[in-house]
Amino acid sequence: MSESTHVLQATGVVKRFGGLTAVNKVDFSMEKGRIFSIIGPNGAGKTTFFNTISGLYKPEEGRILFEGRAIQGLPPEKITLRHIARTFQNIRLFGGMTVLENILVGAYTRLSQTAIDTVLRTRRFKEEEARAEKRAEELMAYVGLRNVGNELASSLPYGGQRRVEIARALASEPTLLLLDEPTAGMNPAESEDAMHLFRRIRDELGITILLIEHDMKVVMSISERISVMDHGEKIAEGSPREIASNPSVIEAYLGRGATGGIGAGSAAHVDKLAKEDAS
Amino acid sequence: MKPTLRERLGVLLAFCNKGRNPYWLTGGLIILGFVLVYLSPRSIPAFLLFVGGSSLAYFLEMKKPARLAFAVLVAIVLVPILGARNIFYLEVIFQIAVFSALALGLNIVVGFSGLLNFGYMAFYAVGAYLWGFFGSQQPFLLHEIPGTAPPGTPFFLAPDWFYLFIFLGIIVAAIVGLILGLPVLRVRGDYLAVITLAFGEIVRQLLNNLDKPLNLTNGPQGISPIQKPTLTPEVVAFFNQIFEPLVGRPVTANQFYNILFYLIAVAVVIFVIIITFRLDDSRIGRAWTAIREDELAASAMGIPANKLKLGAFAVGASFAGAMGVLFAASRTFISPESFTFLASVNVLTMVILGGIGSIPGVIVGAVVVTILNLQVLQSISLWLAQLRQSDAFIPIINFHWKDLSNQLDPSKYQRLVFGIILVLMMIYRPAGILPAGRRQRELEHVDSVIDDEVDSSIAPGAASSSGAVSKGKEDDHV
Amino acid sequence: MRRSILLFPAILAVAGLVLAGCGAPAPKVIKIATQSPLSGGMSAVGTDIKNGAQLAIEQLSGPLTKLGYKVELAPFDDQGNPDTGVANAKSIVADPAVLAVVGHYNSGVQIPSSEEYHSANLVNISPANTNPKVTERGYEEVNRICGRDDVQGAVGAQFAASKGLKSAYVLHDKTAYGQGIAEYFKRQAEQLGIKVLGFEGTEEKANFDSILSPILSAKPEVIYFGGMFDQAAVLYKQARQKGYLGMYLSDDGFDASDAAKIGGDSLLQGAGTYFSTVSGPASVYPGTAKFVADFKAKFGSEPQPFAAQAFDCAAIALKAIETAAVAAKKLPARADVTKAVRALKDFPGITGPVNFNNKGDLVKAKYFIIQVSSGDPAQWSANKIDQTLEIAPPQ
Amino acid sequence: MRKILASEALREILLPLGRMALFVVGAGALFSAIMFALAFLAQGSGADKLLLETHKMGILEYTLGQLPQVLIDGMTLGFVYAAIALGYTMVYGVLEFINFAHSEIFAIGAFVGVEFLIFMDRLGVLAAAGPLGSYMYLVLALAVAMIASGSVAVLMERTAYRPLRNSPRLVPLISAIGVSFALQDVIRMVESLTTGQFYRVIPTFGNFDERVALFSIPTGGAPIAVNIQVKSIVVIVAAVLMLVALNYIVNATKIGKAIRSVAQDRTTAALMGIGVNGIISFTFLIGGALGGAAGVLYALKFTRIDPFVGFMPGMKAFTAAVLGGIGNLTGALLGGICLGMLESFAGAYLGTFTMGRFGSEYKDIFAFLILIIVIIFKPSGLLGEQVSQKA
Repeated sequence: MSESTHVLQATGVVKRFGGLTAVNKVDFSMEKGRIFSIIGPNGAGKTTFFNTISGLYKPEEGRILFEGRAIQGLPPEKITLRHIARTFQNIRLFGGMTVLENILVGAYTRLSQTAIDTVLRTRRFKEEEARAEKRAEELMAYVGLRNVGNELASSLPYGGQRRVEIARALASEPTLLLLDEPTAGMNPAESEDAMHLFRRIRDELGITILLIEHDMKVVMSISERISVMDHGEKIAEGSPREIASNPSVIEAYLGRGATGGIGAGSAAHVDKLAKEDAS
Repeated sequence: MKPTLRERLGVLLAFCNKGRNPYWLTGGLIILGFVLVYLSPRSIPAFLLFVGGSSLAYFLEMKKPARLAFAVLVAIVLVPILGARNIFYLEVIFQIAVFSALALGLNIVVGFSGLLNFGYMAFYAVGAYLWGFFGSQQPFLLHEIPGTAPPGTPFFLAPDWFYLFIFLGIIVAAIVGLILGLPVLRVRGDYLAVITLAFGEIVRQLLNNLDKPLNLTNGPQGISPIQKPTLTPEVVAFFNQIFEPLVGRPVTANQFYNILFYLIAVAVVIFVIIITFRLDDSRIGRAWTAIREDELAASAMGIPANKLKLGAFAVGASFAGAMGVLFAASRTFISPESFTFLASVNVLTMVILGGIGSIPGVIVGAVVVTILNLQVLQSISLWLAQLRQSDAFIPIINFHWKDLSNQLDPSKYQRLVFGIILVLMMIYRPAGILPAGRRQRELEHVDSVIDDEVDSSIAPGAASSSGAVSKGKEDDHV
Repeated sequence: MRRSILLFPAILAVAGLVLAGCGAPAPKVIKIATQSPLSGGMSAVGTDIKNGAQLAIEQLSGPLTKLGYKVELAPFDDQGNPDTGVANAKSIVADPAVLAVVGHYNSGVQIPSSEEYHSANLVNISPANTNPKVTERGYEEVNRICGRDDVQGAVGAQFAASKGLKSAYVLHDKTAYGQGIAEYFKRQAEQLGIKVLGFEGTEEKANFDSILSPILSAKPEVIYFGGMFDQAAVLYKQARQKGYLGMYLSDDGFDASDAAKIGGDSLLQGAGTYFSTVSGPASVYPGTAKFVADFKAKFGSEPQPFAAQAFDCAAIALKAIETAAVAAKKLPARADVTKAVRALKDFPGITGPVNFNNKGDLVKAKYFIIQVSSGDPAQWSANKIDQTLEIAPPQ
Repeated sequence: MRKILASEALREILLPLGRMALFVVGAGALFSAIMFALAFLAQGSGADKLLLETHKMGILEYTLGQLPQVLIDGMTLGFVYAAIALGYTMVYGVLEFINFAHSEIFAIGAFVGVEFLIFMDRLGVLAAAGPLGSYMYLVLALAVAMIASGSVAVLMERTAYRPLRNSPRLVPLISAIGVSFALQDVIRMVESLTTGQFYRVIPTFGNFDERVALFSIPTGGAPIAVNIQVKSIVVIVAAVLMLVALNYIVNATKIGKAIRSVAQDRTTAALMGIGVNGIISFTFLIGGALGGAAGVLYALKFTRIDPFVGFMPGMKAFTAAVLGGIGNLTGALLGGICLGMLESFAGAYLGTFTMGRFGSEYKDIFAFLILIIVIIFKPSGLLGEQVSQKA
């Protein structure tokens, strides 16, 4: 396992809130170009782990390596500079800004204009703004948004806002994209579209995707590898098929009366995935 | 069904914007207002007509060069002429310019980045005291009794250093803004408001107290005289050569100072407006707005929130610093009384009334509040005073005006008026008279790479204008 | 956006309608403007400056009415704020009917505003601006009938020395007025051999506990307060309640019956309470008693400090306008009025005879040291004169 | 069962009393100790020599001599601040909103109470009242002021804050500042319409101005007498009673429970069948009434009030609330006492220790610096939980 294939490696990550250990000694590594999912019951520490990776939280212990360099404890803006982008579980768009502006904000780290360029409106500034705008429009088109560039982000319907969030994340030119429950609240057709989009992002843009997901259908059909968390600990990792048949995973879910059935209900997916694995 | 008022106004507006109408209307009103003010230099309705006509250049739809031409005509030619005839108007417009710059600066902090600042006048004070100290005899009076100067004390600097000090004012105020900003970064929302209020009070009290052990500020006595930039007789003569026939009499050097300060103030304001517009429409401005909307999401997008907040504080402060220098020179006297909490709230009222985050809105706010304060309230009071001295009475209830209590003069209730404005604006129109709109861009409509994906549900919904004030999300942690 | 476009002109239109009533003045109207803070924390004194002038115009404009002029008061609110003061000054200057300005309470407003009067040759008579700088600029237009800080402070110190006091604690209200007087009191007192045990300013209006502790332990023979009665009387009362029995001494800001209302009998206890003033008590200037009575009848309250001075300012203005009008046989020019003010000889004001020197100060101001002799506000005018000092301002 | 309830209630009364005593003693001891340390260090300095010359005593002796009076003054002021701070803290606890206009509620209370007493004075009953009667009138004045301030606070919430409850957080804050400004002028208008003056002086009555001599300290110079004014005692006792009563209401009654649950989570409380609007109104009523009572006590202690009287005590009380941990009732008490002590110490000693270079005029600056430092470094205050700061 060389570093080039392991884009993200976490070892012994611990995050505590007061007396509560939200993430407990999680080891984790993912290969480049994969779609990787983290699942687990509510309160398992998934989002906390995500926030630790993206710099919103500082881990108390452990190391997180991204492309071979330690990123744990860096502030979020530094992490974005390293080409990691994320979306949020409860969409956090800048509602008072237009869709286009939202995406331009996403491109913040990729613009090099200075305050002086801005005030003097240098040629460099104008060219860069034009480029950024064009790129933003391309991204809008890429995620399937049309004619909404000048709309306020908050005026879009839910599905549209999810797409803007993804476009905004893509604008920062990530190599790793963290998606926090990207299909939450979507109907099956919308989820299907979203999954299609994620695959394209991976296949066409070569971006590694790490996602937290509750919808087992989505998880099982899109992920190439799944990690399961419970009580802040990683309890299992493996291919979808392995996870589906892992007894401790089933216990973690069923023991708590989990929502989506993981065993029987998604057997069809597992079969499908097994075929994909083989191919 | 009768058309509603709004529909009628809409029709009127449509008419105003039809064809060449905007040009005729604007030009006509400006000229009409100008002539009326020229003929009757003290008539306030005429003056308001002139101001209203000038503002049409902004509000109606017309080509950019035409707008600019109108603006230049009004600012450089018409106002100085009217001002030379009635210096009161020049003063009103001078103050509008000063307060516009202050309000624009505060708007960067409050409107763009959503950081409430109640101590904004402190930065104005920094600029004013900077020139007040160096542009007077004060450096030689460090050991004198406050308010006294031995006869023959020289001035510390030559008067024309003033121009350099405008720039120094920018820099020093920006540094003070950074100093305040640094600790304040850890605080948000209403705590920030209270901290800045405390900071403003500290600065005012320091200015008031620093007459000992070393007499730096003269304390409550204030610093005076402060020098104005020099004015050569040639300049005055030149102005008179051109404008004397229009003004109707030669302008003295003292009166010309009013025009000079007006022009400097207008220059500074234009400079400030350009900078503000350009900052707003750049990655910095977008980042400020993003921080205002959702700081956490902004930093997840790679925006260094602290740096940008500091920047907002510094830029906002720098405008106030420049205007402070100008203020000190134009008044030749400064004292801590000018930099109270009330003054800070005054500027905040302009920002909120006009439209928080909206550049034209903030200027409108400065215009409305200044005119309200200097002209409207005062005039009503004067009018009541006139009535009180007459034998007039209201017939039906047989109320003699001279019985009207002095205590009911509207000019006495500036705070009441401002207070009510603030409350009503917050309840009915939190976004202000001219709410901030987002910039609409010409989009090229890149063809979607995959057409089948676009579902109809993504069509734009009803655009709801959102309150421009920072919308803190209650759920702090993702 | 659309609605807002219409809102702004609408506001302007409404404002315009409201103001349509105040057009150009009728001919032959003479206006005397007042400028003082009518709103905010200083409006108590500011309003009475206006009221004093109003009373004078109502009572004394007879000669001008006979000449065919109508005299009006144009009261402006300077809000104690130089910005507003200067804007008003420009508005006043722009109104040709205004021939004199009575005013300003704050020297901080008077100094920048009078630059405007100066450039328009418009006479300004100040009832209350005691800052030396007001007249030190040597403007022909600027006059004052109140004392100067540097004189009044010194008067207080001389009085203290004449009573054989050896130590003093000096306080002031951190305004230009109070601090100025206190500084000069301190300087003069030290020259006269009085030990100044402390010198402090305070903006506090109610709670003097913490300031009083060091004062009481220093045991000064006199506490001098430079400032207004509404602070001084509260301080004095609290000090007595804490057991201080020395003398109180203050300036003409203390000359208000409300001082007795606040201080009550505590002003009489111990070594008593004294204040210096240029405005003589009723026993010396009978006009004062009549003024107080008229004022109360008209405005329903006791005049605040400087109301009587404002009355005199307006009276001087009226007299000067009359002189100039008679001389010119028409509506006089501002410059004529300005000269006429300085030319007045021994004008009988209710606060004493008025003669201006070439700077605009009173040639010789008579200072009275008055002892508070009753804790009853109604008896304020019966206060005794302890000393009378006549002092010319420094040249 | 009943017995347990009674002891529970007793606990809710005794516990805050104990806390108050602890805070007063603790803060007093701390500040005294710091002062002594400074005085010890300053021995032999210029200030020391100056004191020997003017007061005939050294700086250590001087500090000691001043101390009891400074402590008493600080404590009185501290309780006044605490009573005002409670209004801020209660509203903040429930709505997470700084009721900027609370300082005007305070001023309204002061004016209503004083006007009531002036009216009684004019009727002549005040002068005729015996010692007991004068206390009765004071209690009546307090009651009238509390009703007036409480009602205005409720009205204010209804008109200016409730419509904004779901707006971004800065919106109600700005509205509160507007209310504050408007109320200042309304008070001024009402007061000046009747007499032309807008400040009022509390009539002299009863034995409140008398001093109770406690003891005197023999020093090298003349002995320093330590007194406490009757009205200081009245202020402290009244403030303590109010604080205990409030503590009891919030912690031991049903409505108190409702207030606490609304403070915890408004939505859940509503789901539990608690009338949230009613509770919020009640909070404003209580906070306003306390502010009004504090206004009367302030007027009694410091005699003179004007419409702008609320600003500084309001700012200080807010500082006290933040210092103690805003939203926390005990914290407001602690903050008030600390701030009162600090101000008293700074006012009394600063001038002496710096030989007049910096005087008591810096005490407000001190208070504001404390506010800034606390907000920056410990925004949750001395006793607050780690939840308070939200954007």
